[in-house]
Amino acid sequence: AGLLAGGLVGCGNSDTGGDAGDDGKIVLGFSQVGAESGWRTANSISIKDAAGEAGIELKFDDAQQKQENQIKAIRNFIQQKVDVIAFSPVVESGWDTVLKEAKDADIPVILTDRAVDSADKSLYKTFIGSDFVKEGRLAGEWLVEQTADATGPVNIVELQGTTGSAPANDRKKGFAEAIAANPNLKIVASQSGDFTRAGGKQVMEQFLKANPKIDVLFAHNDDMGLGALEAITAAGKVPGQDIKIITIDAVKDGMQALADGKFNFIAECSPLLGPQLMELVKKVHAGEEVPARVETEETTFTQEQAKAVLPNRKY
Amino acid sequence: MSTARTRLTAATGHRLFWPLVVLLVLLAANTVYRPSFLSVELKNGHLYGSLIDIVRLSAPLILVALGMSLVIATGGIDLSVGSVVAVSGAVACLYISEQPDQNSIGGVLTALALAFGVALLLGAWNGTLVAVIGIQPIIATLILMVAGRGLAQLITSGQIITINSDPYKMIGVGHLFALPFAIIIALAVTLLVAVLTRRTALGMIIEAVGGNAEASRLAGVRSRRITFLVYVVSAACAAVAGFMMTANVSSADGNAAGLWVELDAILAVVIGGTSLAGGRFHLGGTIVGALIIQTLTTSVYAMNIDPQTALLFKAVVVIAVCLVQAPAFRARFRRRRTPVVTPVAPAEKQKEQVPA
Amino acid sequence: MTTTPLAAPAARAWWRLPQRHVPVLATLALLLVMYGVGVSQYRAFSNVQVVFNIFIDNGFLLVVAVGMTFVILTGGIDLSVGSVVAMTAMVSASLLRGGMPPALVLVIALLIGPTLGFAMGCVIHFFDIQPFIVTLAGMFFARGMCTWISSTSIPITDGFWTGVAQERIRIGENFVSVSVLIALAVVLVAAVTLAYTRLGRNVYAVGGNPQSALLMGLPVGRTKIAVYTISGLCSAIGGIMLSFYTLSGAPLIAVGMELDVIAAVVIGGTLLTGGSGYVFGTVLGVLVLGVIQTLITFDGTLSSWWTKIVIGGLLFVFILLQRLVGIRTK
Amino acid sequence: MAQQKPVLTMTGISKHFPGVRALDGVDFRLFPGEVHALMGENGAGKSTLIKVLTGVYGTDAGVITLDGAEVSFSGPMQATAGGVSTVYQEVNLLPNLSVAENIFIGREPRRLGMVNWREARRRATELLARIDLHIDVTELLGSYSLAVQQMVAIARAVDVRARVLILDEPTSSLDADEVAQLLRIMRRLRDDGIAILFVTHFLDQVYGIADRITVLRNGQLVGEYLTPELPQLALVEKMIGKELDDLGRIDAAAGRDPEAVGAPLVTADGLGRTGSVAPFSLTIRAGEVVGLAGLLGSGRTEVARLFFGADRADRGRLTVEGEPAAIRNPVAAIDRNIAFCSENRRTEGLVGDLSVRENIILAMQAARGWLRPVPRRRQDELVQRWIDALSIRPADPDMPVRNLSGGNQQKVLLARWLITEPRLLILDEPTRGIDIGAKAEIQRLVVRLADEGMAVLFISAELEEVLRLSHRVAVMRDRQMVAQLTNDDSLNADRVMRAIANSEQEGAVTP
Ligand SMILES: Nc1ncnc2c1ncn2[C@@H]1O[C@H](COP(=O)(O)OP(=O)(O)OP(=O)(O)O)[C@@H](O)[C@H]1O
Ligand SMILES: Nc1ncnc2c1ncn2[C@@H]1O[C@H](COP(=O)(O)OP(=O)(O)OP(=O)(O)O)[C@@H](O)[C@H]1O
Ligand SMILES: [Mg+2]
Ligand SMILES: [Mg+2]
Repeated sequence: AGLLAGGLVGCGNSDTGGDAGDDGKIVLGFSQVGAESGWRTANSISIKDAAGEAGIELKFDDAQQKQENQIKAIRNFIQQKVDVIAFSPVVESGWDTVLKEAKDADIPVILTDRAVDSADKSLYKTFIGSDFVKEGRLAGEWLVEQTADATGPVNIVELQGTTGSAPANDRKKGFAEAIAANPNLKIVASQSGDFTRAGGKQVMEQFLKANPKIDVLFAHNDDMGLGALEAITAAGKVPGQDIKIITIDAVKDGMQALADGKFNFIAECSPLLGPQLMELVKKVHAGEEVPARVETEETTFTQEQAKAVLPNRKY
Repeated sequence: MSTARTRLTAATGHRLFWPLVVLLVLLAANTVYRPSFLSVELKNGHLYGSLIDIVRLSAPLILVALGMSLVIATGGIDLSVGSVVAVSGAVACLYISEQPDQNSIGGVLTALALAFGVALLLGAWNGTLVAVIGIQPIIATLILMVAGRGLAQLITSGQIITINSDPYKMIGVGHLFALPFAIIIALAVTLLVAVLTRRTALGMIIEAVGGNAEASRLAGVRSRRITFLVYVVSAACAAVAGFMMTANVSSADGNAAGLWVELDAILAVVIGGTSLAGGRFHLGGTIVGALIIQTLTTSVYAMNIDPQTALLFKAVVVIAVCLVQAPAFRARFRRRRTPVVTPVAPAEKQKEQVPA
Repeated sequence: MTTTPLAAPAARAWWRLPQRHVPVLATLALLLVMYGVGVSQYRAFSNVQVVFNIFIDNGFLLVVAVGMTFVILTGGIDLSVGSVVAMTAMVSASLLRGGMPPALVLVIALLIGPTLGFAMGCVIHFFDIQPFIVTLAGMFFARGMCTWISSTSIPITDGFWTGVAQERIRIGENFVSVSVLIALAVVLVAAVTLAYTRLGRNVYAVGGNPQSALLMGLPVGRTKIAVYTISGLCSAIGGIMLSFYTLSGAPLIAVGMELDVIAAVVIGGTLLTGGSGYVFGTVLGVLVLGVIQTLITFDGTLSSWWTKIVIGGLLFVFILLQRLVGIRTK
Repeated sequence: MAQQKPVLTMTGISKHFPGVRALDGVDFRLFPGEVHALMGENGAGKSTLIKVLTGVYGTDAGVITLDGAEVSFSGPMQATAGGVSTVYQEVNLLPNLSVAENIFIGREPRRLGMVNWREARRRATELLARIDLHIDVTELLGSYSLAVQQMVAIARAVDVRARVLILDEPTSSLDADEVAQLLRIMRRLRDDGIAILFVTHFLDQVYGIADRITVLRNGQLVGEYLTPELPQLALVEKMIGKELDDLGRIDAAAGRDPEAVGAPLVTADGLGRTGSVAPFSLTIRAGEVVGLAGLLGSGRTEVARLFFGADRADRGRLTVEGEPAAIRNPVAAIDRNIAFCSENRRTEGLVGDLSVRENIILAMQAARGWLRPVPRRRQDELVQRWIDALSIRPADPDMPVRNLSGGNQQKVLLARWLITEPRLLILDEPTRGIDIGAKAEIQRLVVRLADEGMAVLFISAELEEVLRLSHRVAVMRDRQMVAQLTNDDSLNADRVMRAIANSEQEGAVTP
């Protein structure tokens, strides 16, 4: 039936779904989590741009934050016989079945941004992305360093990401691990701000009313930190001084706030992994060996560093 | 019996009584947890305190829920309000961000007018699908709910547009007469909707259409026009809510702005005593409903309830709200308490009966 | 006085379609057209496996939608389904991790959904509270249970589960999963229940007019409670299928699924006000959503926001045509 | 009747609704093998008594026994199981299910646990054939007219073979033929020993079949009588509670004074709608009452709907006062001062949620547009006037209309249209379910309005009523208008029936 239908519609114009490799281009099927944040959008754009530059045909799918959709997309990539599949898993677990199908179809898989917890490591070729736990830890370590000579208790409030999401879980974990080094550091309140500015602001308003003395705010991303900034200002406190603010991501607005002295520290989580990914795709397609884990180039920023790099930040 | 008692029964019989009780209980619980919860102070000439926060934060929800009340009264539902919030906020912020002087009042007003116009168009789209083409409201508005969010992200290119405009910011966090401006807007819109529906015959006609569309049509009501209108009003309310939400954080987030607000709005309407089947609607109830929902959210933060269990807490409160409101539920308890009404002695009247 | 019997109805030609089946058939035709468009645009679309994949990937959605069909037919609504699906998967995963035998886990998982559904049905009936609000509370509750059990996802490594999950039932060169069979079985049982049992007919009666149904001596309360229990059961089955599908339980999975499910049911021609609709329509509704999704993945050129706009657009075109065909035949 | 034990007794039944004492210590008994008529004005409490009996409402006080044992049904389901089968006042069936399903739902014939539809259809067709109703039982009930629905409801109740059969105004929308049919069935059932409780506002039906009469007034028992011992006049006096003057007597001549008829007001010229009514031409003049006669389902309602634009005509023209008028929807009709009081008040008439006042004001308000509300004072005035004029009970304008008794609801609907002061008033079964006092009132009203120059299109299942009021009678048969007869002294029911039976012989079509 496939043949027949194919023959009948052979003159169809936009035959983009055809078997790969007709023109020698590598076809990459990429399933993105969604467009839930500016970070994510930057990530998508980076991947698209890099694919264009590298001469790779990209089949981009947006899963709208649903694992089911990602699995569907991967199945369809398999049907379309793409050369390489890459995806940013919505959650860590639950990929074995569909990855096995990809393996059976001889399509190599690359994970980006988030890892999966599959026991069978042969199901994917490599992982490229950031380590959320590490980001949390970097943030915590900076704080420990800063408060090394603090005598009294240091009260921390935490703005978590969406409850149950991987970055929220891991950043919380990494941060908690790091600050355990100093018993003076105490998280007095921790709530979910859903990774949004509005959420961060709303939660911070209540934190400020419920806790007379807040020394440090740790926000799981810049946006919540930026929202909290407004709440802090409205409460008549000076962000960056009365309350030290530590965030993660380093998006442009966040870096601006850091440069302005309103934030104190940002651990970077770079979305710009497109070029690195395309390198990997080419290697994997050519059958070359690749490392099992590729970390994106990331760093941390203090206020001075932010001032220095801000003018030439793309994102 | 004393008049105090009859007055009490009159009060407990009032539609708003039980929702208000729930609201007060929630506030009381917060006060027990943190006695300063109820305190309101004057800081820099602005009222400041958790109570004020609650009202200010519920302002957008109140707006959306007002529009939703009208839609629900016609027997419809509007799932697209969240997307309209996002689109209107995005359009306004995009326009302002492109102005050379973001603080110019003229620029901000143009932005508002533009965004409002777009929202009206979206409302008209919904209205057309439901009233003219006759698609079931839930599906008709689902289309815009999905596509509208895409539209909002298209407008913002998936980024968060940050603006720096004091006049615009005023909508979300400004103050007027020591009161947050958002509260004043919500009050004004509430008054407007109330006057529009209760001082004209619009309210009754909406209720007639929702109560029995065919009968209304045969009574000469232009039910299509009314149905169309309520979707436009709903979108307009959502647009203003969108301005408020984006102004609150001085940025437009196509993805997050107004996410799930449709559920909250419907919940507010239902808590307020309006039936999803259409017919009678109660604006006062809707507002109390919106306040309850916001108080609930704020309580989670203020009482520092673990985010992992916050939803369980919400579930319990929502169920409690609807249980105490349900006459059937209260009747079950009352029956146990008050004795059966003693039958009135049959009237002294001659009755005739024939033998069998 | 003479009695003039009313004109006897003209014998109906065997081929004339009953009026009430026209919308469903129109939907089917439109679905085929949409599939045809896909085939003409993308070469790989014509693979039979693409169709099978739609069933594999939407099996759990289908089962949940079948349960929802019962509820909507009575004029109610069940917002808790997505969360119950997630909760079932979560409970299964955590019990399996705790080392409980799979058979027992299955039984427990299958009991949770109906129990919650039954409870919600009782509240709706006995206290006369709107289904929307009750099931919304149920939704919060079930989702709350998910995060309460664990805020991270729990993988399933149990042999039975992985076995079922990866079992391929070959049909020629192509295959379907066990879930597809479960889904088809559920559809069949539901269709028969609705058409040929008293419960099924009572469901339509309650949806038509609960007041009348009551006066006709039908068990309105029992029916209402039953449909929420059935919906709970279907959600539980859907949850187990989802745990086969993803071999894990994740607290945020199936968020917003209730909307997809309601959309599928309504697109399938069931009236949200109750009393009219078919399980077959629901199957079509799920397929419509599945085909739209597949079309978009096959295209692969859309950015995230265009994806949403195009989904909305396709949905619109579909609904519009469905509606126009419906009017034409009236 | 032998000295028998009653199969059913109700003693000291009281029931009150917020603000209304619907029943106050009412006693009632029902013997096997009798037809017992329950009589009373609109709102007297008849339907409430029945609903209390079958457990739809709980009681405030009182005892019910069935076969000597005290019972308290929790609802119609239990009542049916207990042998009490009921047709409630408003047709309470399911329009979304087929006729066969409506008849058998709840007790479907089954095979191997599955409903046997083939058998159900066969039996339904058979059952309806026995009451001379030949319709397609697989079609949705909602596609049939109200009268057919009522017949189906009766068929359902009768088929149950209960010990007690309750019929609450089953005849209100039936033609003479169907009524005769029904009475025949009732007699047969009575002879089988079934106890029948029968509510109606038609005295001739009561005297035609009832063995015993119980009268209620204002929720109180007036008394129980043997039919032969209670003359009609006395019965009416007991119902209304005062001496009877010339109630119910309309001066027939005054009703149709040919002099009063003025210029043509509305003319239909070849008006028709495919699948609904064949094209017809009909002129209605100012001050004229035109009656529509025909059997059940003959298309009378359809004609009325075309005049009003409730359905859109697909052929022919309408002229109003000589000017062509495109009446495509009710709004257009109302603009031209046409009013339509539909037959099915529950689905097409009233908005149950809204109050009496709002329902009465609705059409007037719709015509003014929502921006110009009728001032509250004016509303109160108008509403009060019509509540008094039609004696709507309870006389509380803020009562939700769904809480009114059936007859009072009908009056509200009528009031809605009367306040719009139309020039053409289309009345489809306006006296349906209305007690004799109010019925006479409405008939007088029609006559008066016509005298004042209003044109009236009058549809009623009661041929006698049509004849009494109309200047002309248009006869419908099989969805065609087959004759138009001038109502002079020579016209009588017999001639109309002949016109209905075979149109060929009637040539008296007036232009
Ligand atoms: N659900 C209700 N709530 C409040 N009042 C009610 C309700 N049902 C009936 N009533 C009132 O009870 C009284 C008796 O009504 P009922 O329907 O029994 O009258 P009826 O004798 O059947 O009249 P009709 O001949 O018009 O049908 C009326 O005054 C009516 O308004
Ligand atoms: N015997 C029948 N066969 C088929 N359809 C019928 C029959 N009787 C009635 N109907 C249905 O009833 C409607 C026509 O009746 P309409 O209401 O115009 O008649 P009517 O003369 O007003 O009678 P009624 O006294 O029942 O109101 C149609 O929609 C038709 O489908
Ligand atoms: Mg009655
Ligand atoms: Mg009729």
